[in-house]
Amino acid sequence: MTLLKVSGIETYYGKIQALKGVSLDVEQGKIVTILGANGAGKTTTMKTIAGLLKPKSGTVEFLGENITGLRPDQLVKRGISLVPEGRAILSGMTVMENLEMGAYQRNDKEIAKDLEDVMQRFPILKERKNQLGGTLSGGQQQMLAIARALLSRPKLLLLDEPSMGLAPLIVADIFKIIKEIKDSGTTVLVVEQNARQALKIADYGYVLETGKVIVHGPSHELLEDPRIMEAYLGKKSE
Amino acid sequence: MLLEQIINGITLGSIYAIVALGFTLVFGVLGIINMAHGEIFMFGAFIGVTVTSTLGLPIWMAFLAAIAATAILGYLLEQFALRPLRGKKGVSHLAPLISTIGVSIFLENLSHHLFGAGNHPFKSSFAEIHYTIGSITIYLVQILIFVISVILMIALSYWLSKTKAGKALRATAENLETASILGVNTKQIITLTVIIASAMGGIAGILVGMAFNSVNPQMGLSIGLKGLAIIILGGMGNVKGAMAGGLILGLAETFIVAYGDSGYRDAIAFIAIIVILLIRPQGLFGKKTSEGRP
Amino acid sequence: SGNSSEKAGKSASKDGGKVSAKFGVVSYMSGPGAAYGEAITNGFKLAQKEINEKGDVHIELAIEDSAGKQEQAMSAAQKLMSDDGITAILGPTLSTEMNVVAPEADMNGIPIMGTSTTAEGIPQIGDYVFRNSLPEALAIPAALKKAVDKYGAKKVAILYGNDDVFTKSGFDTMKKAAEDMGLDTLTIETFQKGQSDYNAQLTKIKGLKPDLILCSALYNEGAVIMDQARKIGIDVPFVGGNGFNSPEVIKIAGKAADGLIVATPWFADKDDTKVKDFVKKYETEYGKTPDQFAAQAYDALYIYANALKNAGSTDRDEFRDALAKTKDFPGILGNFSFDKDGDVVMDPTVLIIKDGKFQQFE
Amino acid sequence: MVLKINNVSKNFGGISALTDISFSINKGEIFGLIGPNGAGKTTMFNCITSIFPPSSGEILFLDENITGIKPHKITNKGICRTFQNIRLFSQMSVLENVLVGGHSQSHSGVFSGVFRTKSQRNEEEKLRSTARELLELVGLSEFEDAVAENLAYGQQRRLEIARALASDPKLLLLDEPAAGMNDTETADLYYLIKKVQERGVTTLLIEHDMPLVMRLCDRITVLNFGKKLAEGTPEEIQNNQEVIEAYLGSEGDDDIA
Amino acid sequence: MLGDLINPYYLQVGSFIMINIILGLSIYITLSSGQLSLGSAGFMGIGAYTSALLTINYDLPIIVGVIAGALVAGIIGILIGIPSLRLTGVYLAIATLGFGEVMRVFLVNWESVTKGSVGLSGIPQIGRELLKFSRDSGFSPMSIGLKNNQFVYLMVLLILVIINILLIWFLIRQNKSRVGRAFAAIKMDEKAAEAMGINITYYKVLSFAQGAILSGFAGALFAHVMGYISPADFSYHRAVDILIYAVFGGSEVIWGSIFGAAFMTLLPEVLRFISEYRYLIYGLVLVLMMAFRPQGIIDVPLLQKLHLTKRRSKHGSKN
Ligand SMILES: Nc1ncnc2c1ncn2[C@@H]1O[C@H](COP(=O)(O)OP(=O)(O)OP(=O)(O)O)[C@@H](O)[C@H]1O
Ligand SMILES: Nc1ncnc2c1ncn2[C@@H]1O[C@H](COP(=O)(O)OP(=O)(O)OP(=O)(O)O)[C@@H](O)[C@H]1O
Ligand SMILES: [Mg+2]
Ligand SMILES: [Mg+2]
Repeated sequence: MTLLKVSGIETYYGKIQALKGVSLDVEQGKIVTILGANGAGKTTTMKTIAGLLKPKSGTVEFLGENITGLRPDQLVKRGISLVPEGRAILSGMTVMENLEMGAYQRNDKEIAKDLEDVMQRFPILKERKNQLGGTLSGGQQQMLAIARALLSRPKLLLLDEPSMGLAPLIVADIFKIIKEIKDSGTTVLVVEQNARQALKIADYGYVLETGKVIVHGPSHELLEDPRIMEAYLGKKSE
Repeated sequence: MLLEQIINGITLGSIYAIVALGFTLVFGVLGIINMAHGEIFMFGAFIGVTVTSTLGLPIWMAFLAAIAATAILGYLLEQFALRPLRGKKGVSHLAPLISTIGVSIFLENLSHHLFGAGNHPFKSSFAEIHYTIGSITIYLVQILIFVISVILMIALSYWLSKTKAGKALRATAENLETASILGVNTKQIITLTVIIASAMGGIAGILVGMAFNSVNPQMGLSIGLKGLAIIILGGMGNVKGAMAGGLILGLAETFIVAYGDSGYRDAIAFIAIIVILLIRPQGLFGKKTSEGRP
Repeated sequence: SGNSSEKAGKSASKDGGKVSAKFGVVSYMSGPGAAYGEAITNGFKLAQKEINEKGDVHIELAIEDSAGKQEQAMSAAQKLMSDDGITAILGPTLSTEMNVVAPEADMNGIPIMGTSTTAEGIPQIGDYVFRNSLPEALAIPAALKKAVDKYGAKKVAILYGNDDVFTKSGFDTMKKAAEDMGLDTLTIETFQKGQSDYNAQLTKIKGLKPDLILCSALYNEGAVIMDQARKIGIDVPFVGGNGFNSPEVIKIAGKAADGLIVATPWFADKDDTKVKDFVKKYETEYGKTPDQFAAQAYDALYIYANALKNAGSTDRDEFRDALAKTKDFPGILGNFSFDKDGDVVMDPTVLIIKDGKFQQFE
Repeated sequence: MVLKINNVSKNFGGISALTDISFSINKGEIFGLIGPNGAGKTTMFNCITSIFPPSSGEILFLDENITGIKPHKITNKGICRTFQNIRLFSQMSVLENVLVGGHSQSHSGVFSGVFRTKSQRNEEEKLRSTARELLELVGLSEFEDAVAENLAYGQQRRLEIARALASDPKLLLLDEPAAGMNDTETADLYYLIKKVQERGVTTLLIEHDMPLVMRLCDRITVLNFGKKLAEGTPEEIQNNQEVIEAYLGSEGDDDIA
Repeated sequence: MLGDLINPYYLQVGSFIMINIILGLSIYITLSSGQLSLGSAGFMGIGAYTSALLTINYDLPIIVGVIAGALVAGIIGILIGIPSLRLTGVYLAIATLGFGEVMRVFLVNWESVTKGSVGLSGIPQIGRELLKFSRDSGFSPMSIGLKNNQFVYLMVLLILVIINILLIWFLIRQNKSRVGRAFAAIKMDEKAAEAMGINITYYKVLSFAQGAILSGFAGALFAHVMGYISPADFSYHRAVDILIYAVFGGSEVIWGSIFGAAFMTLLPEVLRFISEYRYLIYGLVLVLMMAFRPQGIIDVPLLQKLHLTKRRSKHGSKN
């Protein structure tokens, strides 16, 4: 089943067109990755899906419902959660409060358990739960951002460069976690610079260039496509 | 005399504190100094006068009417003077300052046209209730003012630090976009905050009208300026700070009159903030900003 | 001193011996003190209507707002002065504004008369500068003297607004008068514009137990001060200046206003047909009891009209000379004359508020 | 010896971000500072550039004690940095950013600036030509007039490097310059840092991109929980069991080539 | 005849515009290093009183008084500026507003020198002094067909226009120089500026003091144009008016403050015909303008459209 269907979205920053008709499908229960060079429009795509930007044309459908132009908080309610580029930690609030804000729209009884779970996953957060978010190190903030998004129990998790600024060990961890998230039933759309790693865990991939999808396909195909390896993934080893 | 002066100081200080709480709330959530807050407060006072003196209705009706009217004003303020500026690219932080100044000028002149210039007496039998102990006269209104200010302070600080809505408000204050992707309906939160702050201004307006028996279109300015001084004194966006700052200022003003030179009464607020800020730039209760995380 | 080589008022017409002139008015009509400007322009308009109906002379008024600010008053006056059709100016409202405008008018040879400017030294600015408002230097000592005589007061406390020219110069006069009379001044307290809480000052004064309180305040603040004073149990009489004299005091302070003593040229309940007539007309026209600002403005325009008739011309210099000669002009304020500077010569009446009414203080 | 860190510690309230760290950097070296997230790397940069002073210990630059002096003085002495979370002058043009970087290399004041004295014009001319040369070096020549905040992420990072170089530093501090770059761009970055080295600039590099670090650095210090874990050449570090456990992860992961 | 064309009213308003432009510039220059100071009214008062007292009590020429006024304001600006460095944003704004209020209260209370709220009158007026001077040297305005007040205000306006041109030239040049870049860098990111070797203490105090000097200078000119000053001239309202000049006109560019000062001085004059309602409308205008053009009337794109500024490509990467 298609969980998310993006059709021909065009998004502008003022007069500058950043997306020139991007279409993509995300199947339920899959990991889909978006690749592309700096400035290709990956972040813009994510923000448009999450409701932070409004496309000039094109539609975004979620579970068959047209959600184009809805506010971010309305999308959270429907089950879409974004980990934005640059983390967006609430720096004046404690780690715990940041996490609680992740569960803002929930009213169920399992919040406490989920809190415990994510802190299990990222022990440093537990250790620092009363520290102000803004004083965490870069990588710690990245973990907090992911943990916070998970707390909304999303159907679709949007991750914009989750491995940025993380230590190698943690990067490997993050990809493991993304897989686990998928296995627990959450669909994931992930933007990554770390293309090879991303394609390895993803089911499907899209490659963006200057605001357009130029190639897409199952990730194992993309991994083997020499052109793509060359142009977007860098040479394997120099 | 000393006791009487202390009562005077606490009354004045509690009023300042309530006004400052309104400032703090809006500043806390929007990072905006709402320069129209004083005028909203003035409007509340005028509604009180109209309901009690002109229409001759009981005092509780005046409170309800003033709260309703100032809440509506707060809504309109948000809708027309703040919302259009939000989220626009390249909007300097000065724009809301100016647009709220615009609102304050507008409201001051409007109330002048609606209610007339000059002082309006606040005629309410409630304001006359007083107790005499020896040579000291204490009015029920004075006690009421103090109690209300304490209640508001406690309620607000609980609301902000413990409730979900309060946390959402702080998240919104910090970063609108982040709050929204966490599921906070930021528009609603902001509107709500401005409305609550304004209604608090309305309450303060009535209390001042009763306590001092004087309501005029200009009263917003001087109390507004004091309110500003207090939120700086107590620490921006800090509820307890606003309360403490208000009381300190009220007592300081009273004592400079009682034992010093009343000519400097208006300056004392600002001399105090200048001194405090030099010693503690973040205000008395403000948190020190984190040691730079570049 | 003025430049007499400039001939103004050429454009004004003389139809059939009847002089028709245009006077400029600068008044405080928006902002905090707009109430004063309102009363003043009401007074002018009422007088204008009557004068034109009577038909000896015809008067047009060009009214400009000053918002109580010097620059605006100056711009307004400049606008009026550069209109050659304007013979003379009335206003501005505040002494601060007059201090800026008067030298300019004097230099341009345009007669100007204040109707509410009571500070020291204004008519002395130049030959073309006049006023018909009773200066505090006349009013306050008169009121104080009567009060002291009546109550045998020895100790007084003074309370005044120190950030306003009007109340400050009133205070200077008060202090001097108290010294001249050998009174013991217990304390001098100040308040500032926009203040609504006077309890701290009043509590202090209460503790000193004065026989009289001298209060230089505008009626708006003054009324609130009296109200708060009575509330904390101060029951001694108040002596106020010119600005304190208004029926609004009773409206605002109610019972608390009892015991206010002021000297004024204006007494609304005076047993005088002209006064009664004026009060009635004013009340029907504007729905308010006139205060002294309205009365002074009303008289001022009559004085101008009289001078215009005597000058028989709209020439600014001729008008000035005629104006300066005004003597024993019977207005609602009493018999009015200018001294050599263009200042008021007149005896004030002393009033006291009793049972919620202004009454003559014997 | 360009930089010598002697027993530096830094505490934030109860958290000790750095504990008794010492290392030193030789002239012309590219020196790596690596370690897990929160190990204290950025904190070390902040101490060196005096964003805040260390709680104890001292920092010597060219044998001079620079501990705790004003940040701008540090730059004037020849240390300049980039920021982990990009901090460009976002409203300025690309060229202007680099010109500001050259602040410490110029001296004109209010009056020479207003009256455009000869020396001021010469100085300005020189600043501009240096700035253009640096933009050329980092490959941003064509964006000279673009507003900095409109650059893509990777370009912004390179602009930060050009801006820092404009102060003609003897020691350049780079905080995760490759973050957010793809492999191709990272490769470009490699050559850029090498070119900087050829100009005689010593570099202290924080980076999580291990292939880059291992290829670039002459020597590496590893921090963990604010303590020094190891120091050595890239080979030594790669084979250090403690470092592998704390930071690098197991060999089996073929993505760390 | 020349005289018929020159209306002193317009000249007068023109002179106020010129003085207000200087005040607008004083905010602009402090803002250009990222500091929002509302102390302009206070510094203006210092300049005005210094110059007025010197010229009244010591018979100094106006020009000496004006320069002294500007300098004293500048010195106090430095004294206030240094401790204020620790404050940012609204804290600074309110503390400086407070400074202005304290100044005013001080002027009210220091009666022996300032005459308190009664104010100083009899301050030598630039135009009238010039008139005296030209008469003494045998020149009569009538000979070129001007009435006295026309001559006086024409002279005042001319002098002010020349002063303004010089000031604007100075500030534009400064903006384009190393100092201007340092201001801009501090405004955008203080920490990064410091890391680039900019002595932020020096430059912030410099721009604060420049603002104070300009305000003091404007205040001194104001005193000698009005001939009378009182503490009420330098109150909160003045501080707000000055802030409005800069923000309404556009605080990012120098032309913004200039335009704002001119427009905001003219607005109440133009609205004279609706006298009682004009401040109501003034308030509305502020709200509406901020809603539609929050960056102020004049901004960089507008200047580019008018070809007053070098066009820069809006966009970094090539799409
Ligand atoms: N706020 C903005 N204003 C103007 N242009 C922008 C803005 N944000 C992004 N752009 C432009 O839109 C295009 C797409 O940017 P986007 O951030 O989506 O790229 P990206 O693929 O996420 O790149 P990166 O890998 O660097 O994060 C780029 O050309 C960028 O310069
Ligand atoms: N101002 C501060 N207040 C409290 N703790 C702080 C502060 N700054 C840093 N820390 C803590 O100090 C530790 C070191 O942080 P630092 O930023 O130096 O890490 P880092 O090595 O740069 O990590 P990363 O690779 O994730 O950027 C972290 O645990 C962080 O939470
Ligand atoms: Mg991106
Ligand atoms: Mg770091």
